[in-house]
Amino acid sequence: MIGEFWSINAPALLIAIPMLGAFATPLLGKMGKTPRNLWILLITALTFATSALLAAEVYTTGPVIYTFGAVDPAVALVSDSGGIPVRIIFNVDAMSAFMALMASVVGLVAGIYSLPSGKMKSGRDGYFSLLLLLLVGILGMVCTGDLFNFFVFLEISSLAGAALVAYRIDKGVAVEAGLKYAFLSSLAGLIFLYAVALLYGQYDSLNIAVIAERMQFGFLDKVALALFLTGLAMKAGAVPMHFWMPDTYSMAPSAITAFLVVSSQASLYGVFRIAFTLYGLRLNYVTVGWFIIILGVLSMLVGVSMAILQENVKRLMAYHSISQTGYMLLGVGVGLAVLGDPAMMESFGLTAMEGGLFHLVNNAMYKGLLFLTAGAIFFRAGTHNLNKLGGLGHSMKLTMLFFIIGALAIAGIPPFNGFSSKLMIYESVFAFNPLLAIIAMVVSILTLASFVKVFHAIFMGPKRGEYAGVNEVPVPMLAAMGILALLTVLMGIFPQQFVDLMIRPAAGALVNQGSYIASVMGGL
Amino acid sequence: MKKVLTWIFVAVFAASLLLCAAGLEFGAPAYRDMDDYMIAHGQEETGANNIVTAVVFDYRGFDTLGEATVLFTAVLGIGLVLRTLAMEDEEYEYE
Amino acid sequence: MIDPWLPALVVLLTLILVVMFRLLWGPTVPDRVVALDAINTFTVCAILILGVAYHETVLVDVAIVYALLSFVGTLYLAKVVGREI
Amino acid sequence: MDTGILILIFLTIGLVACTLGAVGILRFPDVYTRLHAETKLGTFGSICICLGVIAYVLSEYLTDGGTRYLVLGLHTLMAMIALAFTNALGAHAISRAAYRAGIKPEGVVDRLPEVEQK
Amino acid sequence: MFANLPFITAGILIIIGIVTIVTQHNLIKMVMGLAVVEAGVNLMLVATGYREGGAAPIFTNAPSTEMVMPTAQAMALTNIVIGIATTALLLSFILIIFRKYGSADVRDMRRLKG
Amino acid sequence: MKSVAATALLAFLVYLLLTAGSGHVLFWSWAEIVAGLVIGLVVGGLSASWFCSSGNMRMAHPFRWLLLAIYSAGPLFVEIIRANVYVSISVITGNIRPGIVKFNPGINTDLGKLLLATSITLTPGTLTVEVDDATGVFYVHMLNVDEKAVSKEMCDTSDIFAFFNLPAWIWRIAE
Amino acid sequence: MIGMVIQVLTLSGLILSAGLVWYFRDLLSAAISFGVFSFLLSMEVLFLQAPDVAIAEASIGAGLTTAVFIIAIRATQKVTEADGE
Amino acid sequence: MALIATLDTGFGAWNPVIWIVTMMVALVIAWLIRSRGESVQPPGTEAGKPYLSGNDIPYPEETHVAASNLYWGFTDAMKRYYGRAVPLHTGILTDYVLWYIGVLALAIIMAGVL
Amino acid sequence: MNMSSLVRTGAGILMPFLLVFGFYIVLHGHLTPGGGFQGGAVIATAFVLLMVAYSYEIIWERISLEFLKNTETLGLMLFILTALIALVAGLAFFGNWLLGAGGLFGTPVSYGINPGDLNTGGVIPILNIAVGLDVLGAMSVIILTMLFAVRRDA
Repeated sequence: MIGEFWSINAPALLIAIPMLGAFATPLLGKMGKTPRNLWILLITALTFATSALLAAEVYTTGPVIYTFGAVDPAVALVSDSGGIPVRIIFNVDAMSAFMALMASVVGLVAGIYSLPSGKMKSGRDGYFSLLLLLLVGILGMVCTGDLFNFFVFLEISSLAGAALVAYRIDKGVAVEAGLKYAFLSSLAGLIFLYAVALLYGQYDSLNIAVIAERMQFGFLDKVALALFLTGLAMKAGAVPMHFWMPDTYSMAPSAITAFLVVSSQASLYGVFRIAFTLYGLRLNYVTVGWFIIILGVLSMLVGVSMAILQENVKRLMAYHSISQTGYMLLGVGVGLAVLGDPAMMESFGLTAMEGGLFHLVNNAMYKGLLFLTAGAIFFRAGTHNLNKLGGLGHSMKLTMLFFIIGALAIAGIPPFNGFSSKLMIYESVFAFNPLLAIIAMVVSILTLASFVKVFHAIFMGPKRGEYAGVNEVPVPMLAAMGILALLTVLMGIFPQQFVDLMIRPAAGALVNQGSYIASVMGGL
Repeated sequence: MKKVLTWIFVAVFAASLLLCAAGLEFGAPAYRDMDDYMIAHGQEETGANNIVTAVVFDYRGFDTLGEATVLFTAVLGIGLVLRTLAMEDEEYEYE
Repeated sequence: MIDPWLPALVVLLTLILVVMFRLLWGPTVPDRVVALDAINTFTVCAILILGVAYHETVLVDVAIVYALLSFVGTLYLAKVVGREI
Repeated sequence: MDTGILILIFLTIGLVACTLGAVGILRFPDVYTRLHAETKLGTFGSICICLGVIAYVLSEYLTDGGTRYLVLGLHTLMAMIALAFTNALGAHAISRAAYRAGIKPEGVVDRLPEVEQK
Repeated sequence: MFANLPFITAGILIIIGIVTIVTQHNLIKMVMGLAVVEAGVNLMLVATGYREGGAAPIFTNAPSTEMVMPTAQAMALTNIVIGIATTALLLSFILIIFRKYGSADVRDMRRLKG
Repeated sequence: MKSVAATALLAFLVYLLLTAGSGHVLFWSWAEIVAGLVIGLVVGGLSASWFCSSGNMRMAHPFRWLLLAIYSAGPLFVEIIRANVYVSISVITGNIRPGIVKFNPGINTDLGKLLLATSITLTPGTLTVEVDDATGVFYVHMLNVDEKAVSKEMCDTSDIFAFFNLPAWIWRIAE
Repeated sequence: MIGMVIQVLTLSGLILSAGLVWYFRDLLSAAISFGVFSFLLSMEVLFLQAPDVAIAEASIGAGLTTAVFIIAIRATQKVTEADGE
Repeated sequence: MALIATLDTGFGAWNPVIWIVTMMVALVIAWLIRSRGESVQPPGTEAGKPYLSGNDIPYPEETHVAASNLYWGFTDAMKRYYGRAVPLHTGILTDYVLWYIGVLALAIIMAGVL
Repeated sequence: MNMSSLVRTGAGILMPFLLVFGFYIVLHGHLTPGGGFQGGAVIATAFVLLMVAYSYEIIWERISLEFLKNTETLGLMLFILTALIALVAGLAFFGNWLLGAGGLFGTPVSYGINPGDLNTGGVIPILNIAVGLDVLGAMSVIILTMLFAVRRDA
């Protein structure tokens, strides 16, 4: 009974549970530390369970429709409405479920990691509440099938993210980063909303499926496409608009940075959703595909080359984050560029997309792991500066192990997960355009180089006097890192199972615009 | 150089926005089925005379929940940013 | 007899534009606050007239909200101008 | 008397007062005198316009009898009272703030500095 | 063309807001620019829902004509509240930045670079 | 407690005024009356301490309200019209001799001061700039100060109001 | 026709006040212009038959946004500068 | 065995489990070779001491190469690129917005013209 | 700092009117323009009016920040729980489970132009009240927090 109730209402509960948790966290924070921590664990675990349930349902039976406020949530169309949905619809297809699962895993990890707060940290209730709200924002963004609802959740995630970035207010630098993030996100959100208004004014609907069906691709639609894509690409950190990203990532608390990676990838999901599902084959896909590819290549090159110079370890990782975003854009952009050609799509396009999407989830795992290790180092050593760090390998052995796993994964060394997705991207992109694949490989080598530097600077060398009292971080932080490391290794050792289970349906859901429309409109 | 580029970018953006504005039909939208459905059935389905309220709280009530959450987020963020400082023992190195 | 409401509306809107010059020229901040107050008054009148002209009685609520709430903005401006904040 | 004429008279008086108020705001030399124009003429103009609306409501209510006009009239009355009250109080707040900000009034006599010095 | 005035005004407002953002150096001024952009988007949203000769979509004591579209107004309503939340958050950030940096100029706000 | 009741009653009356015409119990429906009672209590609880800040119940007497209504419809309105004519002439001709004068009306309560200040602001060529809380002296900005007011240290009522003795009315209402 | 005149007047006022927000160096003046802008936007929204949005814009734009801006402006004034001006 | 599936990219394939087994075998061989050698240096000789062309041995702290010096050659070779790329990251919010608007304009031109 | 006594008295007199009007807008959200946000903003403006008229010390003593925060949380909880009860009632999230149910909130409404009645709309008045409480608390907390930050600065 309760299981059935849970599975029918899973999309709503996926949002409602963390939201309720966030609202109640300040009240529980008054009771003390332990109830609040237990509450956070409970809520994140429940969210994870719900998203796993939802994903299982989606992967077995196909897209799940949830209509808010209707009598029967599974029915999108009211009988006398003339074949259009009037209410907000959550349209959870394989891609959405995959993103939601990833987000809730990282949310769980970030929650666990944040539990051992320092001795005198203030404002932890607000911190946890905002963490849950950020989770809400990401989950809503990836699940919704409604453009305005997407905007609302985008704003939730932006504001919660900005407030969390500004958490360390004592020197003002973190607030500067938060201000930059909030300002740019708000601007991008408003321009996104303008594009929504353009589409609404023409087609009188906000549902993605309905607009996709009615799309005529006139001038207004083209402008709206440009507004959508640039705003979301900016939020994802594609290169000419990536400047906020190192600032923000280097200043946020580490668990938040690991989570902001997922937030950026939710924006990336928005890019893919807009390009593939909203516009789809009506798009001038070669041009848009090359636009995305160029953004991706620029991201890879500039990100990795700027990373080599950095001395702040989190800033360095943030630049790598940009560079990894480039891989995803490259993979999916290749898939978009050959969207209209079934033969090329069959031979390498789909593989490229799968590689991009697989890289997305891999990136969330190993990048989150790396940021968490950086946070652990900061937790004990109190600095991010590579020139001051050194010799920590003697006292923080487990952290060092996790760091090695993450670094090897991001550099694409087998058998970790980064290698498998990069392999897919290299080979398929080589068939599309050899130059791009060569660039991708060079970037991978540079990534390895810069992580060798980080490893050398932090862990190698003799033990230093100022870090004599440093010991291993508390158990919850180790557990959080351990979960991500385990996932990294597992996904590296069994890549094909993972691709078959989750990535291929997701890529198929993106490519197949007709099935998305049909899931709402009930057949074409 | 930078100023010129600024104004060029803004001009392109302005031109596109104005062209968009000229391209839309004011006062006579082409498709109107969703809103017509709401106006025709809103009173019976939601019991509200004010259709905007019906939309805000019933048809698109989920957006309203999100929007209330945005407000809650802003309040939490302001409380977090303007909180009294008690972090003397944490030394940060930003450079 | 012609309907007097819409021409009255036009006059009020023109007055708002005229008062806006004081907003532009006003040498000091209090001058501009005066212009703000005047524009607020004219706007309330315009909304009242609009409600009558469109035969929509529900628009009057907007006017009351305006008349009551613009006071708060004025008071805040006065407070910061008078260095009392 | 035809209520149409009454409405027209009220509206005309109100609009003339408002126009004079706007002219006064543009013409007078300093903040305090401009406030005179804004407060008195603006408020009087808006009161007259409100009275015009009330006259219209009365005529419609007597011929039609729908409660919607009752609502309109009462709410207009409330708007009028609120407008007069807040305008007067706001003018006081602005003039006081302007004086505290150090804007000296032009004119023949200024008794206020005596209290400031103590 | 001439009948599209609200749309054109919305575009102009957005442009004015963006010009304010990119040419002014005071942070509060930039936030004001953002608020102007937001207002322009609101106007755009409301204007897309307008129908010629329509009445407000409220059945209480309404004149019996066609009604304008309610969804656009609901969106604008939501956006207004989101706008004030964003504005307040940004301004409180600016407050802290001023206290720590001693300046509210955007050109002084560059401790994070490179 | 008394102040809460008074505020609640006032709030209830205002709510009834706002929702007149909703039903057939006189002008109201039952739901509105119930909602009005609840709202009245809530508003009374929230705002009584601010609304009745002086603590005395002098204004609860209905006679004073009647007097206030007569005052605002009669003397005040006449003075407002006179003020407008006066200021209109000043606007058109541009002849002004502004100045700030002192004026002691002899009113002590906060409400009385408020009413008087509002009246002064709305009436001929005057504008309250500052009120001295301790002595109750008003500093009034006048659009046209005549010669004898310039020389006098403290102005009289007749210098400021032409027809009616408004401070006396207000004294009767508020004290 | 007269509706068009009303639209033109309101919209030009709107653009003018937005331009003033951009033009003023003084932050308080810009805040006042923003208040005027908010009034006129509410007016225009009312012309477009959206009283709900008009009330929201009025209540938030007239009272709260102005208050928030003014508090922030006051907080970012240097104390010495404020006294010397 | 289903678990040991290969990652099939359409062009090539990679089997992580086989790869791991190979690596393990290689490690075992390396370990075997290593274990053939002497376990400790003969005591009392100078063979255990480091020799640095006759100079004094520096302290361990000074032998640790600082992170910013690690890729000195690379950055020096790419000096022209970095001389352009690093100043672009000004840290000023206005520039960030400007880049965004610039890409937006570019995208609009691409979308509108093509 | 306190503003002049006239402004303080005026603010005190205006406050109940603002509150009543705000509650009117909240409760009549489904009949007249307005609703939770607008009414909540009006009520918050009443508190903001007090904050402008009185000095920080008095405000800090007489308006409790905790009370306002609790109001906000209460509103949000009411909102989301009302939406969740629809799940128990067998509808989807945000279903209007009170519509036409009879009793206090359940009178059905007919199509067409009518003066409206307060007790229609099913769950909508509850949601209006919830959003009103939320907005009122949130806005007041924002302004109060920022005012307090300014004072600490000076």
